[in-house]
Amino acid sequence: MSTELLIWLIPLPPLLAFFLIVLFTNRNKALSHSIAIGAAFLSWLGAMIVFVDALAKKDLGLNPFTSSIPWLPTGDTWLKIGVLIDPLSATVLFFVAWIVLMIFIYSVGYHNFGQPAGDHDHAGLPPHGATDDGHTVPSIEPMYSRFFAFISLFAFGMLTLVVSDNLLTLFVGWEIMGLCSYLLIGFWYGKESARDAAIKAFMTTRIGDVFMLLGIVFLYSVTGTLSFREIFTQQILHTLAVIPSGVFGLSAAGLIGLLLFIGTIGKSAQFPLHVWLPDAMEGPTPVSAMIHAATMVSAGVYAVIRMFPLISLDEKTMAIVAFIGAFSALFAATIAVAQNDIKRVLAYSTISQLGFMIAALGIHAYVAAAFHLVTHAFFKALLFLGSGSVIHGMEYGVLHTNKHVDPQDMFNMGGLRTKMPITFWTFLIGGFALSGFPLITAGFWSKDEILAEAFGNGHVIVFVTLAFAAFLTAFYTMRQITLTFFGEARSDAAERAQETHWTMTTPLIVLSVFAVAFGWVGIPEDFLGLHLSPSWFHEFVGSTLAARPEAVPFNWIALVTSLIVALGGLGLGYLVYRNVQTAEQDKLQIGVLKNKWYFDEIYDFLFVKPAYWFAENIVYKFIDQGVINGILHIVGPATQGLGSFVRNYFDLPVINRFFGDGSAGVTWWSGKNLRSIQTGRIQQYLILSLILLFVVGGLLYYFLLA
Amino acid sequence: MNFVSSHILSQILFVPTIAAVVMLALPSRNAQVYRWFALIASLVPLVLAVILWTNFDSNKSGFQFEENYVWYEAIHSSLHLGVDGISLPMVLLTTLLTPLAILASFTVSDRVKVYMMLFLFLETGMLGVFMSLDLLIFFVFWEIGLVPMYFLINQWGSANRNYASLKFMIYTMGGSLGLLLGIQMLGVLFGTYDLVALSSRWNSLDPGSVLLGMPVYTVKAIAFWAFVIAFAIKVPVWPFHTWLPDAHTEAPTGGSMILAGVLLKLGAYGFLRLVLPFYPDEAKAFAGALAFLAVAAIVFGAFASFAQSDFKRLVAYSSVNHMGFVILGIAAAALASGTTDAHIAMNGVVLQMFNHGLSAAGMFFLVGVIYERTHTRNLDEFGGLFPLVPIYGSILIFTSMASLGLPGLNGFVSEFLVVRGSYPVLTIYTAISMLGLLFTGAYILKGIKSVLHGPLNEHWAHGEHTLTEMNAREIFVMIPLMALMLAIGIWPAWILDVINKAVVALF
Amino acid sequence: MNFPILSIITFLPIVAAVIMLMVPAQRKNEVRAIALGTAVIDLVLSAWVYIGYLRGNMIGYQFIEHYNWLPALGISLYFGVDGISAPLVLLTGIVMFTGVLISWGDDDPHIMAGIQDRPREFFAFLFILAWGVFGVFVSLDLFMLFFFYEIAVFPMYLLIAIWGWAQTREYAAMKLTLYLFIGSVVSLVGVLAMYWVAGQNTGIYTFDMLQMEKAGFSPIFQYIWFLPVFLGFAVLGGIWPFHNWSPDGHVAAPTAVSMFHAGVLMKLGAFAALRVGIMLLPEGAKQWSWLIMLFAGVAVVYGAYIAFVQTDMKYMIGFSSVSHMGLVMLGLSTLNHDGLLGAGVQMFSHGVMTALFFAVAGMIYDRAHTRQIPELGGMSKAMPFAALGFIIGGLVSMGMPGFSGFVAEFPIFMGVWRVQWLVAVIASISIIITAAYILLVIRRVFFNPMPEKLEGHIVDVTVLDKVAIGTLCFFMILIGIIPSVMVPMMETGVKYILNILYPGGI
Amino acid sequence: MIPLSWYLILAAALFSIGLFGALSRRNAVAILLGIELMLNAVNINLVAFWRYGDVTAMAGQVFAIIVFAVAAAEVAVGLALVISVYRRRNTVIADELDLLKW
Repeated sequence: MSTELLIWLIPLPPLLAFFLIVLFTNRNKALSHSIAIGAAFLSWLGAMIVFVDALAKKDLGLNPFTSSIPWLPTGDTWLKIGVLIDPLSATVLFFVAWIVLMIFIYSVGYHNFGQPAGDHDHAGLPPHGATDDGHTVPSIEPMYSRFFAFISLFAFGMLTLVVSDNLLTLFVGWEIMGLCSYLLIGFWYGKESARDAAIKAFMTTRIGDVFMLLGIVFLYSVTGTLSFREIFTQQILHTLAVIPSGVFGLSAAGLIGLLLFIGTIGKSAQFPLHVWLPDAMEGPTPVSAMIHAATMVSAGVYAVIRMFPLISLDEKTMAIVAFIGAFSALFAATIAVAQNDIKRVLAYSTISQLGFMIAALGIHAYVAAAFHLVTHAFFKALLFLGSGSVIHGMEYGVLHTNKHVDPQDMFNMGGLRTKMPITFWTFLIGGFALSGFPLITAGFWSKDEILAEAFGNGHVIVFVTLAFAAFLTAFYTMRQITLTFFGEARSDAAERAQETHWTMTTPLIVLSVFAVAFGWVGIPEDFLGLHLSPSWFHEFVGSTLAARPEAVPFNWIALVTSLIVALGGLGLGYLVYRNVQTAEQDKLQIGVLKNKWYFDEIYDFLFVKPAYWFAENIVYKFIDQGVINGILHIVGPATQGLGSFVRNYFDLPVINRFFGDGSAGVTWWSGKNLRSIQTGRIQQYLILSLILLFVVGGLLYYFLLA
Repeated sequence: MNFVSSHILSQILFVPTIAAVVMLALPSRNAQVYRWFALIASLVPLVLAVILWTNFDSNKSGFQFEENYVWYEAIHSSLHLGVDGISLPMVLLTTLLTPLAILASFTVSDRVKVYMMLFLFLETGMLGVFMSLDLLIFFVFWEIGLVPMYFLINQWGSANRNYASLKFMIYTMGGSLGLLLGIQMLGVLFGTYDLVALSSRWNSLDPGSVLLGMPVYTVKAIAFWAFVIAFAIKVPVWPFHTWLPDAHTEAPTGGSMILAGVLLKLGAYGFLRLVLPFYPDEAKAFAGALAFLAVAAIVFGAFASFAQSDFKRLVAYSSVNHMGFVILGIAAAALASGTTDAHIAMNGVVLQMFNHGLSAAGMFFLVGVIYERTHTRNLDEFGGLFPLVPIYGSILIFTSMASLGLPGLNGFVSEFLVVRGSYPVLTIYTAISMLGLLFTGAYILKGIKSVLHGPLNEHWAHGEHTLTEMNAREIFVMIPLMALMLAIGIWPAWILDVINKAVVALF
Repeated sequence: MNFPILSIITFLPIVAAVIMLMVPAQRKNEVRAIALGTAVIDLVLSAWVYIGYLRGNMIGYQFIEHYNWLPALGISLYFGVDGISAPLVLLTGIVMFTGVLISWGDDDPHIMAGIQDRPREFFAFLFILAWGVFGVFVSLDLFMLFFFYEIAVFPMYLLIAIWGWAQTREYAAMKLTLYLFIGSVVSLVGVLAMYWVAGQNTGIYTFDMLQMEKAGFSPIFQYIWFLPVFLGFAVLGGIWPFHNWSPDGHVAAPTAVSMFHAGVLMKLGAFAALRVGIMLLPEGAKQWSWLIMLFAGVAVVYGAYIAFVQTDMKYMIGFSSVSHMGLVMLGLSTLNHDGLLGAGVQMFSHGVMTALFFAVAGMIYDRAHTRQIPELGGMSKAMPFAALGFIIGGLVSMGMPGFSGFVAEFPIFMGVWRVQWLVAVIASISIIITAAYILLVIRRVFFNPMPEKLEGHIVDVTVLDKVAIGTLCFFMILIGIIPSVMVPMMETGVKYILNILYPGGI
Repeated sequence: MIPLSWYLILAAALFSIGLFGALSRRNAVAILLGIELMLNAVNINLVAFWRYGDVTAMAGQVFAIIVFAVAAAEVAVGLALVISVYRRRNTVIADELDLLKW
């Protein structure tokens, strides 16, 4: 089987799994999850084979695996769609396949497969647990099969997006994931909060999508193609660069890039469209991992990396990109510091980390961004799954003690180090990777490379911002770890918490391996001035671009900075939170941070409420009902009025009375008045006729003879 | 078989009528008989239409399967039928939706015989418009279609049906008055009603010359608007749309399906078949205005739909929003006629007509399903029904997503093509219409949210009005629709290359 | 064709009338049977004539019969039909047949349908009326045409005054009679003038219209005499502003008479106006067509508007007749192929349609004892067949394609387009208004809930009524779907007229 | 011989006398006499015209004889009417016989 064909096949198994589960097996839980995991495994297998082929192939960057078919007839030409595996997509495919598989396996445990059905669970609400010989034990998710169907579709979307060779199919996968995130965030649709979070997520990302679609359309109508390889040719890029778009003095490339980037802002939850992501925590944890680590948000960044050659044509756009990224990185980090929900902390840290990548792209650090994308995907997935495991353990405790406490609030945890060792260690690895713990963790290498690039290329502001953000990152990570695992249990639930099922811990272990090891493929060539083998990752992914980017020379300042921020943050975090017992003792519970800078409220006031009001009162009540129907409703009475007017004021009086009856009346009247000459006297009649005779005779005589 | 193949169009056209007449003669008192008879009778044209589709040579542009019969030679009008790549999908759509609508109407128990007969007459009326190559015949069928629909709404509609049906009828007839006069003028000027002959001679008029005591271009401009208004009311284009929510809301389920699925297409089809070929220059000149109205329809339609609390009205307004894209594409094609943009836009327009036919019909049917069970359309009285009706819920979400334009389903392809086609010529309008696309999402989600999601409204959970799941018949109605939505979304080429040739040849 | 079919058609009714008058008064059913038999025979014969003309070579006048009557004055019984009069003969046959069916009357006391009061005299007068009508349509002799014309007018007085609606019958009967006689007197003067002048021009004093067509009247003569002749006859055609006798007459007349009156009699006026006014005085017609078009155009919209506001069913139908006859006049006034063709078809179409309307209105009145639309309702449940008939009639009346109305109105408007497009635009408004009031009355009378005071009083229509309704509907749909059953023969008549109007060709 | 005009003057005079009588007398019988005079005036005319016109044409004399007959019949009828009126109303005064009055 040729690699191209294999690439075509990679996304399909999850899709089939989706249809199979929805149509046939949704009654049978075991069968459903076997199908889903089997499908994920098949995709994983395909991905691995393709990845190996990609490694094997000489200069893959120049002639990647590609194949395409005509899809849409557009006048005389066809719009082609196809698949493309070049170094970048190969790498992304690699980690996506891994993480997806892990998440699938993890979900089995997370949704309590094998547990009894809940006593009064019903679809649309999280399971409340079932009584089992006196104790309450976790109960299995009522919509178990549906969950696997959805995540299978989700996986399909992501894989499509990765392997597609054109913006259209990329957008298709993009939107399908949007749908799935909607469905999965609102998985427990019975909860108001989940429902609203789902809608919020969909609408917020859709704002981005709409602009992205506009960008795609613009690009398509300028170049006549959407395939990456055809767009990234010299002359097309050149034309794009020179054509003015007429907006903000941007070039066509700049505007297109900006529009596409807005799509990314929505998808990757960058400022100002970040608001949906924290609420998305309403979904089950594997979903959070799916959305935040493996797929959706990465997809946003992936799209920008993909279109890098285009976006990078216009410096204005790049400046915007860099600003958005850096700002989001810092801004989200500040919020993360003040969150108590274990998952929300991770959510904000995701925003912040994505900010790192975006900022890196903004400063042309192509490889660094890609590198951080991969490593972040691994360790963030690890962290989410870990947090899920923690929550799961806590829930066990909650059910066991029958005392309800919020199983996600870190101030209810503590001392889980001993209760859930595997979770603890893996989480620790993930946390260190996130905060960039030197040398051993993957996060260090990638983040360090970004800082190095920023510094090396003289983007001082970006450098400083990111450095500070990195510091905060390390700080809140350590805060999280400390509050969760160290110290003493702050609640009975935490006391009773226990390690989770192997289906959940195995993925943790696997991912933690990557969280450490994957960094090593990207060690800079001249690290510490040594002369190591050239950074494989840089060579490989860099070869995607026609103009292969140069690695920045090693620089002590950058290295030292990243060491300081990482270690300093970790240390400070531990010291501060080592013996904080309750939320009140936490100095950093600042209102503005806790309330995320009040963005939800502002948006609600600025956009949501006005939209409702406009739709309800202006468009519907005023324009439609008032004006248009108002005018229409005049017509009927007008006709009525005109008709009765004609009838009552013309037809009846004039034609009927005056002419019709009138003529009769005249006849009657004249007869009445003439009858008096009927004397009945014969001689009078004779005299009259005689006179008449003379008159007529006279007249005739006068007129005829004379 | 030879006869079948040589007279296939007239058979598709008249089989329903004949069936209806036969039905009139059926003595049975049993409603079931009439239901099944009507269903089978309406399946015949579907089969023939599929044969038509398979025998249609998509590489030839221009009309195929032409038939010509004497009708009214005194005024040189003949029953001239034919299909090309534009009308063929419409014919298929009509023949597909009618059986489904009839199947959907099996729950109608009041005067079933008449109801079904009206449906069959309606089918003939609609098909006639799509098939006729004679202007007068076009008008004949155009008007005939109104009558059954009027009585369907007026007799089987819900509370406010009298107002709605009269509004629908009078509004449409008033609109087609201009069309009638325009047709008469053409007939008087050229002594023929044959479309092809007319359009060529009409366009070859010397613009300087004088007609009816007015310069030709004035006459053309007036006639143009006469045509446009007639069709715009039918489509409907904002601000002529207010009959639509009333009619759709009051009509019985099957009626709404046909109304949204096919009748609205008649207007758009009129634009494609008559306005653009007859008035290329005027169309180009007034395209801006048209595009403005289209964008108004898209944006205001979305907002208005968002503002509804009546599920059916919400769906009805969504039609305004979706047909807006059709008009936008038409305006773009008029502006950029002859270029690739025009072709892409036109492909999008025709496909969008087809797609909207599928999704709107589906949505109205689903609304009808829940209405039949709950006897309310008020969104606030639903809530959290998903666990009670999982199948219904999944189908509803699927259909909603199709109508929302989710990639991978049909709506996206056509909207993408339309937007792509109109972007280069109508950049600003297109950009604004994207706002409408955003709000499409808003109202669709609103619908799903308040019906399926959220806390379960216990009222429907138990007691005598426990909500029951869709039955097999209802699911069977949806299956073909959903299959087509998916098929077009994944592999649009099978329908598009039928459309494409004709579009390239015409515009 | 040596078989004197036309004279049989014409004189059969009067013979039957005489026979009926000999039957003892209380033998109602025998009388009815005779009437029905006669009507059937006449229907069959007129259909025979129609089909014969259609199947024949369709040129000029067919079925010619010629008998001397008063040779000294050049008066003769000279019968023949052409493409325009043959359908009208058929129309008369249809209306006569259905009229008899409708007024059959059964002696069920609380239906009060049809005619129970002195049916013998009723049918006798009705048939005298029919005699006159047939005579007008078939005679080619001007004097005879006039003779039959008067015969057709006079029984109306008795029919309305005796069997009419008690409240207005004297008034209406008198009004109608006076209007029509005044009209005919005016045209009589013109007729005699034509007789003399033609005699002077040609030397032979004859009333033979085919001769008079060649009499070569001087343009100034035609200019002077066209209006009196045309309008004099057109009064019976209900032309605006001389229309006012007709709604009152319709309302007062008993059902069958209304049918005859609106269905046939008004055509009589239009036909005579065409035959005498336009065909004998073509130049005058050209001179005055603008005025006729003006009157007709006003009538079309005016009648529609007034019909829109009527609450009495019969008044509504009456004014809709004014509007539709206005269309006929409009067609005549165009003096071109399309217009005349449309006018011809419209005469037939309107005849059938309005007969149907009055039939149904009568059925409803017989049962509900009111014609006030607001007081009616729910009839579709009680009398579905009548409802169906009325709906079809309504569709015809609003010019819905697929029915005869469209086949008729479309060419008329085309003809008007050729002459003066503005009139076409204005007149077309009437289509919408017509649609509006037709739909409203259908809804209110047939589909609104039935007032409880009518509950139980409404029984379904009799079989005879159904037959009548079915017959009328059949013709409307037939012509609507297959115009070629009537249009070609109409066209021959129109071509003949066009040759007279434009001897040199157009 | 005597010119024709003399006869005509005589006839005119006689006619006028008769006319005056018919108009002025109140007695019905007298009115009848007046009428008779007028008729005879006509006769004179007829005969005179015959004599002075074409003698072979007998029309004049024939008409005169017809007039005699008519006059005789008329007198008979007239007197009968008068007598029957007198029997009923006891008068022959024309003015009192105004049954035709409105």
